[in-house]
Amino acid sequence: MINNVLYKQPKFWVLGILFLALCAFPQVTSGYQTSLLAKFLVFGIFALSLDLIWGYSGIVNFGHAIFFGAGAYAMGIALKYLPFAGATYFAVIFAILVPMLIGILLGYFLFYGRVGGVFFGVVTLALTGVVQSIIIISSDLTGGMNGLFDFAPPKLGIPGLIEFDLYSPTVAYYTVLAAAIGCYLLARYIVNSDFGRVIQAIREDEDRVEYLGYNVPFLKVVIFAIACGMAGFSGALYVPLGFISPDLLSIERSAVVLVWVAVGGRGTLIGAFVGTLAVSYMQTFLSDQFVVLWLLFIGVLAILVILIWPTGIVGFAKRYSLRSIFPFKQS
Amino acid sequence: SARGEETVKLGGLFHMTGAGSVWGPSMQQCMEYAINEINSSGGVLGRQLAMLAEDDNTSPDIGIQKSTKMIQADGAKALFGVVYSSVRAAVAANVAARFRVPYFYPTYWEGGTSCGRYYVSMGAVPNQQLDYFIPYLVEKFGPRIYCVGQDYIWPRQSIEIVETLLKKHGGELVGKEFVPFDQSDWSSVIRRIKDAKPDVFFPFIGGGLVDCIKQYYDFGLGETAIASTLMDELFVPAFPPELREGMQCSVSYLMDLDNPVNNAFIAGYKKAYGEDAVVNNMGEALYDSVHLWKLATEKAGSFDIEDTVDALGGLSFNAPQGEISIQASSNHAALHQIIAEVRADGSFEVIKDFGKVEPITDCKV
Amino acid sequence: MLEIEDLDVGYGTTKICRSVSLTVGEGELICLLGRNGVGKTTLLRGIIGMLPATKGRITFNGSDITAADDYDRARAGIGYVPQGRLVFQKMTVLENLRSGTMIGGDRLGSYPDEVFSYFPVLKQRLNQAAGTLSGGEQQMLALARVLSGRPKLLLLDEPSEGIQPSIVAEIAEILQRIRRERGLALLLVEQNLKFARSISERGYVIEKGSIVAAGTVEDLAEDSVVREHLTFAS
Amino acid sequence: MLQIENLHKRFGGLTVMDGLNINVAEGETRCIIGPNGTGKTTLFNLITGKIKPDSGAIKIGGRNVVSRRVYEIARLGVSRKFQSPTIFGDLTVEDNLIIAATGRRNFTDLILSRRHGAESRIEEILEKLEFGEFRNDRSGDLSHGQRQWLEIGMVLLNEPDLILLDEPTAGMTLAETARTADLIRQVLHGKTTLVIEHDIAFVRRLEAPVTVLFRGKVMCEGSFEDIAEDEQVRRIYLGENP
Amino acid sequence: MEALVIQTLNGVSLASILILTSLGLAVIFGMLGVVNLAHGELFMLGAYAVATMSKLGLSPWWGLLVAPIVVGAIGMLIERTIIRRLYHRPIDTLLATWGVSIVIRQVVRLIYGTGHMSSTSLMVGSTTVFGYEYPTYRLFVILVTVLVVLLTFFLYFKTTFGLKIRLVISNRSMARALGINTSKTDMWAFGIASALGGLAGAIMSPLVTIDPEMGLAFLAKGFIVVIVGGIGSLYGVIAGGAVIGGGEAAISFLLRPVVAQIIIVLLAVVIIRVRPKGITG
Ligand SMILES: Nc1ncnc2c1ncn2[C@@H]1O[C@H](COP(=O)(O)OP(=O)(O)OP(=O)(O)O)[C@@H](O)[C@H]1O
Ligand SMILES: Nc1ncnc2c1ncn2[C@@H]1O[C@H](COP(=O)(O)OP(=O)(O)OP(=O)(O)O)[C@@H](O)[C@H]1O
Ligand SMILES: [Mg+2]
Ligand SMILES: [Mg+2]
Repeated sequence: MINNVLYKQPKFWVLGILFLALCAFPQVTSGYQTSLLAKFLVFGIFALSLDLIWGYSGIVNFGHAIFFGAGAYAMGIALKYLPFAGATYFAVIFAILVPMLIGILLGYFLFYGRVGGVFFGVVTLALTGVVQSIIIISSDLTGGMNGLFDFAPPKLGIPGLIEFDLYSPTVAYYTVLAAAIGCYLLARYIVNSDFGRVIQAIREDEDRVEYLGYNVPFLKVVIFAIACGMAGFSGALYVPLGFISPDLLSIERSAVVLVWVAVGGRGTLIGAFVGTLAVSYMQTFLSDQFVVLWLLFIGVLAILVILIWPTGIVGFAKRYSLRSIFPFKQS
Repeated sequence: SARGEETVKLGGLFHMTGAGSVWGPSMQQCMEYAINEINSSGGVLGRQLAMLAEDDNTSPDIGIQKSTKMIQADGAKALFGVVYSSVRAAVAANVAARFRVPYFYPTYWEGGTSCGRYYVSMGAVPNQQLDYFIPYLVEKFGPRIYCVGQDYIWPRQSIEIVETLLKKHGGELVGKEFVPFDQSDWSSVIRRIKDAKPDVFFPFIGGGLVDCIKQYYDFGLGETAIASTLMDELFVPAFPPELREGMQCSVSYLMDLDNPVNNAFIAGYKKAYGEDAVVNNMGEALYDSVHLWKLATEKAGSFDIEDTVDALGGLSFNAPQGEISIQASSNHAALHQIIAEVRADGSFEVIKDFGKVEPITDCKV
Repeated sequence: MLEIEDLDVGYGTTKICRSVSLTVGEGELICLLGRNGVGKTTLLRGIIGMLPATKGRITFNGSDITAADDYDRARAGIGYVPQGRLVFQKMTVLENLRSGTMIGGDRLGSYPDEVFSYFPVLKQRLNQAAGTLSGGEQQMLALARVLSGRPKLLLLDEPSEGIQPSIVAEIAEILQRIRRERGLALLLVEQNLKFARSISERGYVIEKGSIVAAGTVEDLAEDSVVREHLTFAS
Repeated sequence: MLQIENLHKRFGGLTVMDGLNINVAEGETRCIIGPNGTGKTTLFNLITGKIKPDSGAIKIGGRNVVSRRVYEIARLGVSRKFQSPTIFGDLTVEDNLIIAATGRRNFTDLILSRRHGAESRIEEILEKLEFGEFRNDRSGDLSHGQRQWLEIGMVLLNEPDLILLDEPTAGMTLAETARTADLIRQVLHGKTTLVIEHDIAFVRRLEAPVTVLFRGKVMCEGSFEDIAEDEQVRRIYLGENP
Repeated sequence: MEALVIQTLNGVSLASILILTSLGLAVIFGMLGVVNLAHGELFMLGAYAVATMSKLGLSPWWGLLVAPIVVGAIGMLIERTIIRRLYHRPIDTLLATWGVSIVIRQVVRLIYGTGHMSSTSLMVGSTTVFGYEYPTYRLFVILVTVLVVLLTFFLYFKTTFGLKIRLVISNRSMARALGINTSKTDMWAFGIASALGGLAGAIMSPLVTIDPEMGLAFLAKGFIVVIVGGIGSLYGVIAGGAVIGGGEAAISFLLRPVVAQIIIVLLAVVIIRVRPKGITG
């Protein structure tokens, strides 16, 4: 029976091998490579959260980095001010709730006010600057321009019994890997649910959806809050792998996450990871090779990919019948 | 080759792209120049140095990634570079302290954060820039000073020190004001300066300085003297000649310094990178940093990083700016304070070199 | 005036119309009949050039326009009233009327006043955004828009849709009149058989993308396909 | 079921509703005709809450809905088909139907995909509309007439108590128009329905009472035959030989 | 009294700077539906044109002429090669123009180096307005803004070219079916909007830092202006510039500037919430 499934569904083989390869990665590479991949997987979760709103609900967010940054800051601040054992868990919850709350506030304000489309995007773009300014001037809490670094190191496990320091690349890597798979499955469940279906209908014509009896602003706030929470979660995971500074909320970061999703393929979920990994490794490779020119190449590449692969890598793969590899919904 | 295996690697992290890219290229050249100089005079403990250079895109994230790579994958023995404070803080905390590798930061800053055993501050902290500068300004132009800074820690601390010094020297801070980073229209700010009728306008503005000064002149404030701790060889070309002429600067190094060490340094540097090549105080600090690392390593007698770090405290070096030394208690450099005036052609006229000034900082190694 | 030989049109890789051949003579009023989804709209889009022909030839006034751009076809004198009207929603009625003046010409001019003699209601709405017009008014505007130009051939896709019965009859008269005055030729897609009959003499029946019958409208009305789908079978 | 009382609405200088009064009984099918631009679609916009009247009341099941939001009115059981077909072009035919069928459920049902037996109703509609072969097609690729049918299917699945159809047969062949009329008569039998239509054959076939709107008021009401005889209606609407 | 007059002039001058710098953005964004993240770089190129003139020893006034022409031509080139393929994919234009902005910045760095550029002042001194001294150049900027706005209005609302552009934006394929050569109008529309960006950069060059990164700051502000004013309407740009510029001048007179800036953006959000289509929408 199982054999039969495996035989008929090459997808399972490919996914299984991919999973094993990911599990084995830290064992066969250096700490640097491990933390690099962990960081990129964190970015993948961040991109996934954007795909949920951008790819599926048509909410254009040019300031998604706000939520990533808010998550990271919430994590850092919580670790700094909650000095007891097991604080990491609270910090992570905090890092999910704070961006979610910002998302709900913003969503309540704008979606209930019927602000949508590019308007919404540009408002979030403008807010990026505001949140950055707020962080910089509240330097007592956030460390201001210098960034936030004097907090207790995040630890997982059972306090007192067995603890894992997230600053260890391997621990961070497996944590992030599990989180990435969990977030992917959650997102997949959401978009495949009836809620996900309605969200996609809202993307196309929100007025029409309303005539069918759906409270459109509410549903938009819900999906937006979920995405913001997920972005915040990725921000929290980023803390042991990177550095908390106002740079996390830059417009560049908001732009680059759009690029990751677009390159991977909008509205495919898995494309968020594919795009993030592809672009990030490409960037790492190019900037190692060409210290000065790499950014120019990235610009050219971004243009070419968008012109040549309008549906992203996953869309392209779909067309060339690599269907079995990518577990996207067949429509 | 056998020789290649013996090289000792030093990592340079530069803002080659992004907001800080004004500084990256000249810093990279300075570090490269220092390494070449050391190599051609026999290297360190008989081994040649090799330079690693990476671009951080002026971002802490990439800064961490690249410096981790230089240390973990390439085996760099020390890190050098960076201007932006967020990148500095990131590299100091997440790379230097974590992987126990010395990191030399070449730029003026407020001091106090980032400190630690592996962090070597080679730039001036506020007291080094201001101790002699403020009395000089009061005496030369008058007691009334107006300060404007961007709204973050370095300007805030600097302006605080200005205020204290003014009190001590019979001056008066007639106004202070903090502005956002992306302030692009300065008309309101300038109006308030004008109303306060200061003798000296003293901005602590990084990115927006050029806009501010351009508009300052436009509003007819050209008569009031401008004092700055930021003005250097890289900044000066941004101003039209009529605006830069007469600006008062406090720095620890200038290309136009006339002493044998500097003359040799500049001559060699221009020979290597062309007549138009520019060094500013950060570049010189980076050059000094590499030499200090060499001295520490030689003093330690081995390439063991801990020994090198131990050897750093109290070392001194005869730098292009004059003799400098590392304060053992803080790993901060004692630097010269030089006051200069900008000429219309963009060169600096050195007015006074106050010699080595010890840094005052909370940092403890 | 218009000759179509062996034409294939479709969307991307899906072919909808296959080997269509038809002609519209000078001043002739031709109708195209067929049930829903058989490719009538697709064919008109192929003729105006919104969709590329993958095979075959389109000749207009003696010149081959198969490869011509859609805007050049319009400038050569083909006017198109699409199904679903497609007026310029956010622009005023006046601007919509002006937008048709490049048809059969080469510059954007002002519309001729005679369009108001066809549809007087538009005159009171000149500065209203076209998107806020009622459905029927938009349909009239779409017709008035092409009539502002100097089309030699009109492609009409279900022009009676959403228009009240009395005006449908008027439109038939207007089209007849313009044909008499200016020798306008017409290719009409229509479900309303009565309307089709009242203006056209000759027609084609299209089924699954191919022409299956041709002849006078009266004959076609007897055709089995037409009988089955375009009349009330009880 | 639906009472419209003394409804007024102006757009700038244009009076579209001028004291309109209409009463539709529970289970009744009512046909609304009237010249182009006389305010029929506007009436639907008012009932569904898309626009608010200047004055007057709209009562559905006795409740005045004038101040309610669009989705709240939809949740009261008002379902609408638009004048030009409005479907979700990027979704499949089936997804369109599912969304319509589940519009009035609460959020928990939505996220848990609990459909409460909507599947069988969807199958039923797919069969009735003969859409089985298209069920997994992108609905945006359907032809005009097919989209009209799909939207009618969506309206039917929305569990409506009051159905508003704006020109449901526009662009359909006569045979399909007839089938649509039959479909409405069968499936909607016993449901309160308002139909706007210019297709006289369809109106006749519907065998429902007809209200003629003119300049924001009811001009006359009656069976189709009565209306067709009315001199004034012929003059302003039907033309000389309908 | 003096404070009032000067502060009002400051408000007007700031508003006109904002209007001038966001006009081209508004045309591309509001009218062509393209979110042009490279607009800041077009602005930067305009400023570099003036600096290049100074460097060549020519009068910087030539820069004011050269900038719109060169930048307009570059805009047309971008349209022909990239934007043209993306009109039906508005979000992708955002990503592609992000790529373009990187490319322009890096190419400028390669050609001019990473450092700051200097430019000569175009005008110095001040003029007496209502009895008070005000910088002549700022008055010149106000004047130029008024002229450019009028010209743009005339172009878009009074000429057949403007009508064509608006038809194309409204419904591309239908406009073609009515005989309008959309590729030509697109190219010119994008070119003219780019030229506006270049001109704004040239005009602003004596007042701002000239370096490869200078466009970024103006881009974000420009978008806020366009949004607050209302997309797709040129009146909107004026209204948006007036509200944001006047508001910033007024509030920063009273409050800590950083707080003023935060308040301004939050205010913009409130305005958008209350008037989702912008002030003029
Ligand atoms: N954009 C599109 N992409 C792919 N297929 C399409 C597209 N538009 C229409 N089709 C398909 O082409 C076929 C013909 O459509 P067309 O609109 O030409 O029919 P029609 O004869 O005009 O029908 P109707 O009378 O309903 O308007 C239909 O089966 C439809 O599904
Ligand atoms: N938002 C609006 N602003 C201005 N006028 C409007 C607006 N909406 C509708 N109108 C006008 O109100 C009138 C009534 O329009 P409505 O769409 O209700 O007509 P209708 O009876 O449905 O006509 P049709 O049979 O042609 O669809 C029309 O003249 C229309 O131009
Ligand atoms: Mg059709
Ligand atoms: Mg209507």
